[in-house]
Amino acid sequence: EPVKVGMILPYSGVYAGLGKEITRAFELGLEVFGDEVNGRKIVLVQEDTEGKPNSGLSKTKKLIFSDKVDVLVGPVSSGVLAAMRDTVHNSKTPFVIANAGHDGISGAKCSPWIVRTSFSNRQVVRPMGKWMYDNGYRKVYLMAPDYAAGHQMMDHFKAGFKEAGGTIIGEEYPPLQGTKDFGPYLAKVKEAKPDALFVFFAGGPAIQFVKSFGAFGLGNTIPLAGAGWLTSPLYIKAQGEGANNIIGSANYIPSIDNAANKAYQDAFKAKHKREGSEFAVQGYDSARVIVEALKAVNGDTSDKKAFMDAIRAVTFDGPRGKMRFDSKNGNIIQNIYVYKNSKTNGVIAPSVFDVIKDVQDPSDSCTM
Amino acid sequence: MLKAEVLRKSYGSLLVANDVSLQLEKGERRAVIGPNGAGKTTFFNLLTGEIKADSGRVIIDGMDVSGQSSDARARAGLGRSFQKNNLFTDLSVIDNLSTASAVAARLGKVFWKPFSAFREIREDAENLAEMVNLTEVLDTPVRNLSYGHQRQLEVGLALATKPKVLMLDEPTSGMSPEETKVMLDLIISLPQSLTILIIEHDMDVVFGVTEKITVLDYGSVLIEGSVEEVRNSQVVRKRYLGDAKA
Amino acid sequence: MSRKLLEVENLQAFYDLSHVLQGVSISVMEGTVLSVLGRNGAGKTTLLNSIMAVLKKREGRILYAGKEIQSLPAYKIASLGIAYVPETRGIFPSLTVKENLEIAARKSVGTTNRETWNLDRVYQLFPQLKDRAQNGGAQLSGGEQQMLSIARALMTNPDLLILDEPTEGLAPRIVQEIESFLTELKKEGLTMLLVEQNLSFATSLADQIAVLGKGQIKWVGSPQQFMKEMEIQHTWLGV
Amino acid sequence: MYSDPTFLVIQTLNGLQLAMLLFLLSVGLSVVFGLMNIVNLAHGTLYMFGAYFGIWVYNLTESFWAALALAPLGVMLLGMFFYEILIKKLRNAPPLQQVLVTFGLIFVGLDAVRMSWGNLATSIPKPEIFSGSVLIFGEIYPSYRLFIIGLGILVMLVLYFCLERTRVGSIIRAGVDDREMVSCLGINVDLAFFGVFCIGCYLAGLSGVVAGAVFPVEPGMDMSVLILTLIVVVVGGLGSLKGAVVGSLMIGLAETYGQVFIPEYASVTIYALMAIILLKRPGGLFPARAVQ
Amino acid sequence: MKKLFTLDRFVALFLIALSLLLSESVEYYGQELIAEITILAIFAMSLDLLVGYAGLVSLGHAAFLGIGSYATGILTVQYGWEMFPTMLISIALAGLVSALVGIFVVRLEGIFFIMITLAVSQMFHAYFLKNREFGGDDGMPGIQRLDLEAFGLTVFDPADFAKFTLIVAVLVYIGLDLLMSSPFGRYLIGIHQNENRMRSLGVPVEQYKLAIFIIAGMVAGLSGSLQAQHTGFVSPDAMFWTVSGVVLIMVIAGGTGSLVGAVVGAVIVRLLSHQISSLTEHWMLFMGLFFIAIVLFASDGIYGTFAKYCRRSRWWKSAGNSSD
Ligand SMILES: Nc1ncnc2c1ncn2[C@@H]1O[C@H](COP(=O)(O)OP(=O)(O)OP(=O)(O)O)[C@@H](O)[C@H]1O
Ligand SMILES: Nc1ncnc2c1ncn2[C@@H]1O[C@H](COP(=O)(O)OP(=O)(O)OP(=O)(O)O)[C@@H](O)[C@H]1O
Ligand SMILES: [Mg+2]
Ligand SMILES: [Mg+2]
Repeated sequence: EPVKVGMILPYSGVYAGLGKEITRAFELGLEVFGDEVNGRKIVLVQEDTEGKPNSGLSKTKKLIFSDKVDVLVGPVSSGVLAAMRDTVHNSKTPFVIANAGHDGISGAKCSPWIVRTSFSNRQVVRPMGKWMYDNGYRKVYLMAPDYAAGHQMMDHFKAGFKEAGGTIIGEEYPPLQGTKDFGPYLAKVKEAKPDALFVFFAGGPAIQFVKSFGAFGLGNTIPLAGAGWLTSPLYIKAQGEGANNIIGSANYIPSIDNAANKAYQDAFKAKHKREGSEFAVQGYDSARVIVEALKAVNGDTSDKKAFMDAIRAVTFDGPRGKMRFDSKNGNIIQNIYVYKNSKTNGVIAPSVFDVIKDVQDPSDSCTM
Repeated sequence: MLKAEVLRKSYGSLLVANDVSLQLEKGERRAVIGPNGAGKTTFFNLLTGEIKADSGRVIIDGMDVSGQSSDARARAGLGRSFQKNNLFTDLSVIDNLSTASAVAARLGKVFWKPFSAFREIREDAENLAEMVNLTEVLDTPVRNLSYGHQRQLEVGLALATKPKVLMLDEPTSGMSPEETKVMLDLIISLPQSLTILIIEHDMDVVFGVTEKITVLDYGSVLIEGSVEEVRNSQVVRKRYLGDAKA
Repeated sequence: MSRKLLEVENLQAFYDLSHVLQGVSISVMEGTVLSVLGRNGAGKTTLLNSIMAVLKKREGRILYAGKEIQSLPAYKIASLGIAYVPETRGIFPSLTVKENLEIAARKSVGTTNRETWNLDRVYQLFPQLKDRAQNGGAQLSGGEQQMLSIARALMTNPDLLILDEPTEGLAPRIVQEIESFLTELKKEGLTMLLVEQNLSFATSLADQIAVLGKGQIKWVGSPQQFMKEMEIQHTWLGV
Repeated sequence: MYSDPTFLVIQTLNGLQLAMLLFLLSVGLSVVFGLMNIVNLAHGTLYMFGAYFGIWVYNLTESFWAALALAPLGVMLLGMFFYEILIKKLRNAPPLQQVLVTFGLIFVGLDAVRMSWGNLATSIPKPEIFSGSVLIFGEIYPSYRLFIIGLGILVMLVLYFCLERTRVGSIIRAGVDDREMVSCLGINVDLAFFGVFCIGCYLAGLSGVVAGAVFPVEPGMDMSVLILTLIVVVVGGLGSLKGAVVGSLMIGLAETYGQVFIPEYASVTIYALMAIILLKRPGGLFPARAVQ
Repeated sequence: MKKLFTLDRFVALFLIALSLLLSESVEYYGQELIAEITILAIFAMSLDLLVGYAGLVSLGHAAFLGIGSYATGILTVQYGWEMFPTMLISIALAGLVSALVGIFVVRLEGIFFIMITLAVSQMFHAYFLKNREFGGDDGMPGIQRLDLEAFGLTVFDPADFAKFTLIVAVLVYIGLDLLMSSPFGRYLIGIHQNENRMRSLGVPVEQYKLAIFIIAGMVAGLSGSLQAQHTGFVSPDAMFWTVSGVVLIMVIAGGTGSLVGAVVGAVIVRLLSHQISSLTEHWMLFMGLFFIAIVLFASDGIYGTFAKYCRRSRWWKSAGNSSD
């Protein structure tokens, strides 16, 4: 009897690309680390959340109760995660979060049945506040889409930045869905003359934002910094010149220099003819976590508690460096990389600028 | 019963109702005639409230309804047919008529009892269908009716509302001579207490049903008088009747 | 030059489930007027719609100037020189009166000695339309719409004019005017197929009368004969 | 800072370019929906195909101009195909059936794009000569935005001559009122409809390429413009060029000024504006069809 | 005389019996699915009241579902209310809001009505998206279910919850069926067909439109409240316009103008998309083709076309149903 992994990810809708990216890398992970433990094959059951909380919940129920999966992997968006959480927790299903950065899950909404191999929003952004102050930026303007994650990101940055002594001189929160034009906001930023602009954008809007930023010629006057996804390798080509010189904080960039990362990137390139992204690495690592945990319990998932404990105990040196789970809240403890984009041979790509080691989610509202 | 006082309406520079006044006693039958574009239909619309008058008053049965909407005026007792067919095209003839009968019986607030349980409404509608000679096509959807039959139904709907004042806008146009005859007889046979205002271009009908005629021209009352007076009026002949039919 | 301009042979027409025309044959000689009479629902409009291919579900042969047209689409039939005044008038409410007329404007297809119809000439015929030239089509009175429909048909400079109850809703004086000008046109050689409920109008204009009843032609003859046929009038027209 | 005249000029220019972009996006819909009365919810899909065809051509030729010239034609061909096999049959169908079919097309189109081009957002590079910026009152302003404004005006003029100055506009409007009657006047109304539908598709494709250099090109871009274009069309009034222009200007400027002056309400400014306009003018500002 | 057993009621009965049977026999997830679809069906019926009967095509109906959900969430989670009064208040609140909205919007027609309802629902969506107090875009979790121990139902058992929703759906169906076959319903049909004529017969058309708008809003509120209880959470997503759009598509696909049509549409579309999306990630392609096929081959919708053939067929007629 195989071990069933329920992939609860968006395969249609705006996040479909990320859902596929994570799935691909997960499959790659199984190839690399072995898809059979003690005679039990690991098989995937994919369900499409469509990026919608309601569908996500409904499909979660299907995976848990109908397919009876041994472990869940997913989802991309925090909204879906929030909707799923109670059902997963109540049904005591081991759950490995492979992307959604919802802070609550490593805070008040934490659960013994949940670990996160990706990140929490707080974890990625907060250190960047301090880092920017330390590196000479004193007056910063903020911009992020007007939704929970956007506000969370900015709040964490603010906390880190203000603690260090910086001042925020302006904030803009354009609508999440369909901001047609960033021009008006950029004109406002320009008027305010900050030392830097710190933003959080991802996916399509990130392309649009970076292009506009370049077109308005702000690149020459105002340094742009952002949370990692701003110039994800998935999109950086489409962003053109605007992406040059951007700095950011991320839990992964492709050019991290270590053996595990090289192996990972080589394998990914061999299979998919391009670099693996920060989304992919989370899927890859999730696969590794599950395989290692299965090995630890000899492929026996009948004792869910034991299996979950094994998952929480996994630790290894992966593409992102050393990783382990925080025993307090199940969130990954990992390095946060400060990167800078630069152009070499006509190609714009990020390179590591600074590393902030072993960052934990500092939340203390989790009581397990 | 129905009183219009100095109704005025203009579209831009075009004065379509130039202080038109008219008074109908209970049971009176009056025809409104006049050249095409004289403003007859507009006058009807001003009375029923389909079009808002620029000024003037409308009084139904002693009640001033000037400021009220067309549905309020209909409830006050005005029932009308339209010159251009205005029917429930996807419903059958019987459903058209029973809908109108239900409205006449003020059943709109009844939501707990099936419509089909109101047998009297159905009977009512069947009677109406017979009156306007549509029994044969009772279950035919209106859009499949020939034009003449649709005209017959148009009159049927007006009758179904059981109005105090029945206003018919060219009821026999598009009907065959035979149907025209039936319609004429029908109108004549309506209860004497019913007040009728009718627009027609068919002089046989006009002279057949009414005693008194109002002639409109360029939005004003040209003359108002008995059948004889109007028939013999030079100006009416010149403007309206032409020479052949005198 | 008397030839059959329009010929309908054994026409069958259907609506969905019902078989409305059951073998209708008529013909109209060039330069003459054929009036079709019949009760409400007899199938007169169906006959005209079948000729114009507005109604497509039909069988039989229809010939115009000797050429079969039953398989042509409506616009091709019309462009052979046939104009149609439908009973519902077919005014385009979205267009102004002037646009309604202009959209139809076309040169005559045949070589005729008839005077060409253009805006000026139809305005002369119906001065009221000129006054309303900028009104929307839906803003006209019923009679004015009828005038517009006739005027628009004339704008196509047809050789055959098909009229479905053209006097409906018109004031007696206008009916007389139309009668006399159609008579004029007939003299100029315009052929007409006329459906009418107004018997005196129909008989005075027509060269031939056809009586349609229950989807079949019941009688054909001259107006003079028709006036005498009380029996026919009674059974099929109810008068 | 809001009183600084240069700032206001720049923002107004921003509004204007957004308005012209909206005009390009919505005018095709306005033509097909407003004039032909076909509820083409798949307008956004055609726009998306415009963008993806644009990328395809760009990748082959490395030229934005080639993409701009060819992609809309590709979209037009696609539109012709669907017109022949589907839309034609539904031209007189009840609107709800048109809704269902074109909604079906949205689904099919979306998956077709995902299968052919993947799920990841991308973008069309701007053409070389418009990739830089110009100085306006001493402020740097992206020149591609000026290109959009210019193109918008050009399309406006061309359409004005095609639709308002020729008989085509009247034929289409008449055809919607009573298609049979138009045929009975000897006019091949089907051809006119087909032609106008093609124009609508072409414009959708054109806007796809133009917008693809500004907005992200991704599956789902169709839905994000659909509502926006419907708003423009409805605010302006169905089927009139004037309506499309005025609607675009109002929505474009409202959106921009909203973002600047009342940022907290930016996500609802245009909805609120539309609601207010519709309550005052239940048929939009400049409807083509006379109210009956 | 109309028969008691119209085709609609016959099919409705069949569907209910089938679901009851299934709710016993299928496993956990199937039961969850039954509840989910039943709630959706209630919502679809409420939309059909507007679309199919009154001719008011709304693209913002999910707003009232959302209001029902949020009211249920807020009152029970944040104010600790009992579920039963909460449900009543949720329905009333949805009704109240639809009355306030309806007063303004029922004057509009066609696409303009579509767009203004869309605008209204998007504004509600934006409000809940921004409002941190109610969870913003993460939504609000922790909503409980109505306690039905007194009736011998354990609501946490999905089979029992499915039964509960089925019972509610049956009651809603009976109520709405009665409503629509009443003179009131006939007025609505008349208004849908020809509003002007109705007016000139003496019917205050706007009032009737408003009435049905409110009733539809209340039923949507009820389905929202049930949905909140079923999923245990509510998020602004529930009132995004696409939710209204998808249900509208379901109603059209099923066949507008009969309550059963709406239900059939909801059931089939939901089941199909569920099934296909488990099989392939390109489920949208198949759903799209399915919608197109419906219009081409069953232009009155799935149920509408089925009903048409049934009514024409001999056995139905021979059963004495000449016209219903
Ligand atoms: N909405 C409008 N805008 C402008 N003019 C209008 C409008 N409605 C009607 N008219 C004009 O007002 C005049 C009166 O129209 P009305 O329909 O009352 O005439 P009528 O006497 O009923 O004529 P008919 O006997 O032909 O039916 C007509 O000349 C018509 O063109
Ligand atoms: N669209 C339709 N679908 C089904 N039946 C129709 C349709 N149109 C007409 N009919 C039927 O066909 C028959 C002939 O109708 P038609 O309109 O040709 O009559 P007509 O002679 O023109 O009558 P009228 O004098 O009333 O205009 C009628 O019985 C009518 O009910
Ligand atoms: Mg009139
Ligand atoms: Mg006829």
